[in-house]
Amino acid sequence: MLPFLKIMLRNLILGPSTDPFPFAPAKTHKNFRGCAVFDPEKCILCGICRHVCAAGAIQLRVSEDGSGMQYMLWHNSCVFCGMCAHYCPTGALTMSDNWHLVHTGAEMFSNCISSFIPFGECAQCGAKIQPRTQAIIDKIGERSPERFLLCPKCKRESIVRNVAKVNHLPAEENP
Amino acid sequence: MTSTTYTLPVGPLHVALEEPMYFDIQVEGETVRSVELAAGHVHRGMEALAMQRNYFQNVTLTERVCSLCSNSHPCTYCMAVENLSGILVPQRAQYLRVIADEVKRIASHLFNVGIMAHLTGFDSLFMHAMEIREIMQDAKEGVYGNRMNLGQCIISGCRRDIDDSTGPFLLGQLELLKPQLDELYGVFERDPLIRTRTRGIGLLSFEAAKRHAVVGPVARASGVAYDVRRKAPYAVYPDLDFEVQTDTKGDVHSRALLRLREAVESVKIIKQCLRQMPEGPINIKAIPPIPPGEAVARSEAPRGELFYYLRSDGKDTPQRLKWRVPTYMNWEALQDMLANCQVADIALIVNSIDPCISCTER
Amino acid sequence: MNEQGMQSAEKAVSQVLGAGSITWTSDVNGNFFGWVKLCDSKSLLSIAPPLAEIGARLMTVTAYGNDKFGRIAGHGIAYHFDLDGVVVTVSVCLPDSPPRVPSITPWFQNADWNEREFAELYGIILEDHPNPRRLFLDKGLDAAILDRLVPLSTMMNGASTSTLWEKVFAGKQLPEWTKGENNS
Amino acid sequence: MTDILEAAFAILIFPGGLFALALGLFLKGTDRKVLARLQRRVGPPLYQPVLDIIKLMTKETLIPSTANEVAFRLAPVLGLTGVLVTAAVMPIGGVWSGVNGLGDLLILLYLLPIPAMGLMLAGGASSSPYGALGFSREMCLMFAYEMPLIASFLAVAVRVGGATGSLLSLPAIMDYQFQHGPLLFDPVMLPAALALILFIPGTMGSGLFDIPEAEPEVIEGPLLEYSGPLLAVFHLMSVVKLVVVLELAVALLCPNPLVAGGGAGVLANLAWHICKCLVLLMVSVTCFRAATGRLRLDQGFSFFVKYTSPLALVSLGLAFMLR
Amino acid sequence: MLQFLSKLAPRSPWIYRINAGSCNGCDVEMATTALIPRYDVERLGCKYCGSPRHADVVLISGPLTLRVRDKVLRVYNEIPHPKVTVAVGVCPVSGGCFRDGYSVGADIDHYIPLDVIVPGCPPRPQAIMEGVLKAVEVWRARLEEGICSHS
Repeated sequence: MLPFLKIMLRNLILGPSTDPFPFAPAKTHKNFRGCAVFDPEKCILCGICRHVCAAGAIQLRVSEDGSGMQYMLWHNSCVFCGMCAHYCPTGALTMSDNWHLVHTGAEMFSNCISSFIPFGECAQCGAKIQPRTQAIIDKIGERSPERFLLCPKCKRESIVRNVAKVNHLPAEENP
Repeated sequence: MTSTTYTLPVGPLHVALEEPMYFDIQVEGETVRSVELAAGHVHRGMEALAMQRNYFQNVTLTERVCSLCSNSHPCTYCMAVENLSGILVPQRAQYLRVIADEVKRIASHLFNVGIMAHLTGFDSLFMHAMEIREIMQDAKEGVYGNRMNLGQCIISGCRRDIDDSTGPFLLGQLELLKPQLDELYGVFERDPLIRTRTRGIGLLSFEAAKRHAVVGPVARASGVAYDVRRKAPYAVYPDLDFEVQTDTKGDVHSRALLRLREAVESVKIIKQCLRQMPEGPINIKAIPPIPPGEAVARSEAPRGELFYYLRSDGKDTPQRLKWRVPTYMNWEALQDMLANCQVADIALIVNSIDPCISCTER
Repeated sequence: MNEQGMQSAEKAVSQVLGAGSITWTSDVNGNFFGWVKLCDSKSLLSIAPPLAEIGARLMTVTAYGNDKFGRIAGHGIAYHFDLDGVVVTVSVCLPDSPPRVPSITPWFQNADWNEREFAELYGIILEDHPNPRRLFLDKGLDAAILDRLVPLSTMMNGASTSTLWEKVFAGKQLPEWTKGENNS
Repeated sequence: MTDILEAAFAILIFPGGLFALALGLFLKGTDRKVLARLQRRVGPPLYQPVLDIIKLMTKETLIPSTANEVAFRLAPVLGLTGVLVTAAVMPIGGVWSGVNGLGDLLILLYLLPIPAMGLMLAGGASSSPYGALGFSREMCLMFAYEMPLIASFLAVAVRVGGATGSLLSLPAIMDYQFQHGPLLFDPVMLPAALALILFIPGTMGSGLFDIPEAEPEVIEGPLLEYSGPLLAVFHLMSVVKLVVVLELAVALLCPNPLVAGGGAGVLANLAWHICKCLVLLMVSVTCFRAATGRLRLDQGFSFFVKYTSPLALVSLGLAFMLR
Repeated sequence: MLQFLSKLAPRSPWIYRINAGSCNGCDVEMATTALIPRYDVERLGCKYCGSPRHADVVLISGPLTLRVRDKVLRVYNEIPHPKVTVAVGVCPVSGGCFRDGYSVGADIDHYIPLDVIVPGCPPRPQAIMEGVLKAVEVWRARLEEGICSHS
């Protein structure tokens, strides 16, 4: 008649199912989407993270002297969707499993990732290009590492030179 | 109005209501004479926001329309974008989307029936139902990384694959869930208190259901066998075997039981998906630009039919993105259901349409 | 699978507007979508009754500006109907200003909310609506908010975003240049 | 003079006053703990009700601007005083035989509704529609649960009085049971005992009968507008009321002491008495609450009219026939 | 004595939820945290209360929409002192996804001082519990300060 009585009795026998947290650490699955983690070594300042961020949690500002960019991710605006990490081409942004983000109201605005990313320099002419740290070269520049370190202009010139060389060789051999 | 009639304001911040909504109820003794619904407390202007955000950002934005059906929204939005631009979603991604949808459906339905128990004051049963829901919450956290907003859908596919570690984990959670779900159904079906409190109240006849064009479990409990998954199939639903649940009583009790039966069907669907899922990519890397034009997409969210209309002018933000959520249709039918009920039943009846105000008001 | 819905829609629409006035598209799962264009809002009154008669269910109504930045005048309203699994969208253009549209609540009771919503969001005038009050918008907000607001917010950053970000940058003791407007 | 001192002692220290408060808080703590166990929870520490009271004492008292301030402040005080007086006349088998001349069932009939009246006054004074709704619900339910109470009182009185007529004095009822065994085991009185056990959740507003203070419906009804120390007084009132109704049921059904005589026996008897209260609490409040939800007002009302009252009347009729 | 009381009082934090236009996510998680056996906040002395006048710790979620603002402020003022505010989710702090919507106020801090912030979208129940524990710390500190200033 009372189907719930059975469950109640079972509850009494089985004992509490309460997690020990907060007296013991809580179980966190490795897939958990916690706060974003930023590796400045891998960032190429492409801005795709900012482009896909619906919450406007990411800002990039060029420094006055043009030597780099200030990268900011404000955790109190981030909605933990992980789109930035999904679209980041170099894996500079990842979602950690850290959810211990509780803080007091006084720290409201300081709860952020702040990092200065210097621009890279063209190996030939020294013009400012996207950052070229070793981590980035290893990740996306391995096809032609030398050319990867050039600015678009020098890169173009180098390609043209190569093409010219290729075209030129047979011409010299057949006078 | 007689002198015994007085106005009882319910809400907007009322404990029985999960969300801010407002009724002015004319009460005579304990009987409701008329109900005036006032809406707009959760209106965040999301359609205007959607017109300012680009197509990528809108995936996340639509997910935040409502966290109880937070997979249906981005999924239907992506379907609209894909319909417009002709992107073909890989087969595996279609399966993954269905799995995410059904996982959310189970959790959402369990939450609703749990709240129903809570509203009858049966807190032990509420806790029991919510404990069962925790199995699904754990599954969501383990597979997708968040307990509410899965972040699974993107334009052209899905983000997280179900691999050798998460697949068996999900299956294990389902095995854990199934017997408990069946037992819970028995409790809700037979418990005398639940029956006394919920049978015969909040009645919606077949005709009234047609007239108000209600959707989802509310419609199905009144005998309108409309399920988008069958009527206008999307993703891989045509390849899946499941039954559309219907009932004819159209009261609060039958709606709750119908939701539990649907949850059981969902378990079945997920298991089939895990079995049948083909290998392959889960999304397409290169997305073509979205052409100008218009497209619609529909899906069956936990609360009923969800509809998206997208209009593009070829820029990277939509010209117009409009969505119609199930509660939007069911809400007006409350006028019929609440007529002449008791004050004690208001919350129960409102809860029986599984209202999602944040969906409705956007 | 939804042949019947298609046929009855085709019949009802061509009865009023003549043959060929409905165009069809379909998705990968073979679901069909019908599209009807009306150039006069009055013809809505002639197409609503036959649709109601064949048991169409009004799903929702979408109003939109012909251009979201308001560079081109005029509005459109799309009425989305469901016929046993087939979606038929009837679009109406409203070129005149102020835009006016007749209410279809006599045939579709659930049009009530939809119509009130577009009336408040776009300032479209409703004719013969039984209950033309505001639906969602707070009294403090102007009517036709979507018409006015979108052009304003074409600047990517709204007011509250910049204030909040200034506070975030201020808290970090960064060099002076970071505190300017977003300049990347 | 000694009479007055004795009465003062009874009201302020034992068995009313401090003792009742302490026992009530202990019972409340146990109730919450056991309820938690039935719901697979750990539950709060046993002394949590004490902490709650201390916390409420440190809080601000807000008085709604529309409320009648005098009545608003008076209501909890009235309720607590009334219930403490009631607790003072409760006899404890083998420990305390009650204040002379006060332990009468008729007087109890007047004293028992005082806490409910306090709540009603509170609901009326706070001038909120929910308070008013709670007020009317409390009143309606009170009529319903007082009926079986009166009927079972009469049944007990007739049974105890036997051929000599009816006896309404609590000490006399206890004496009868000391000689003839507890009424709980008297087959004639079994229906009335059941009615009395069902009366407890009714008057305490728990389980099926959590109607006047139903949280999702009327947001704790009369208590909605109370905060701080005044709310604490209401909480104290409700724990003492719990003690009173449990002790009353124990006195009517099974007051027999564990051991006879004084000295250390008194302490043993006191412990025995507390055990009986606990068992009754578990049955009629805790488990009842864990296994059920709340009825609608009309359903709650008809529950008492249809089931509880007839039970008590059956006993009354049987007692009449058998005397 | 007062010192002693201020140690004991925060061991009974009663919780009240305010939904200031949230998307349900945080709200559902708050209900889950507050009411179900797995997290059982009652063992920490918490009780979930229906009336703001009984509350000590207020959990706020949502970006504070225009329509709900006055009502939220009214309810907030009905909570007796000392009270501690916890923002659950990022919406009350920054508006999250909804920032810059025409009917969203975003900076709740402007109207209601936020004492503790629990970032997340929505935060998991354990994080909400951490937030409540942090709020209890804030409350205790406040009680001790208040008592010091009285004497």
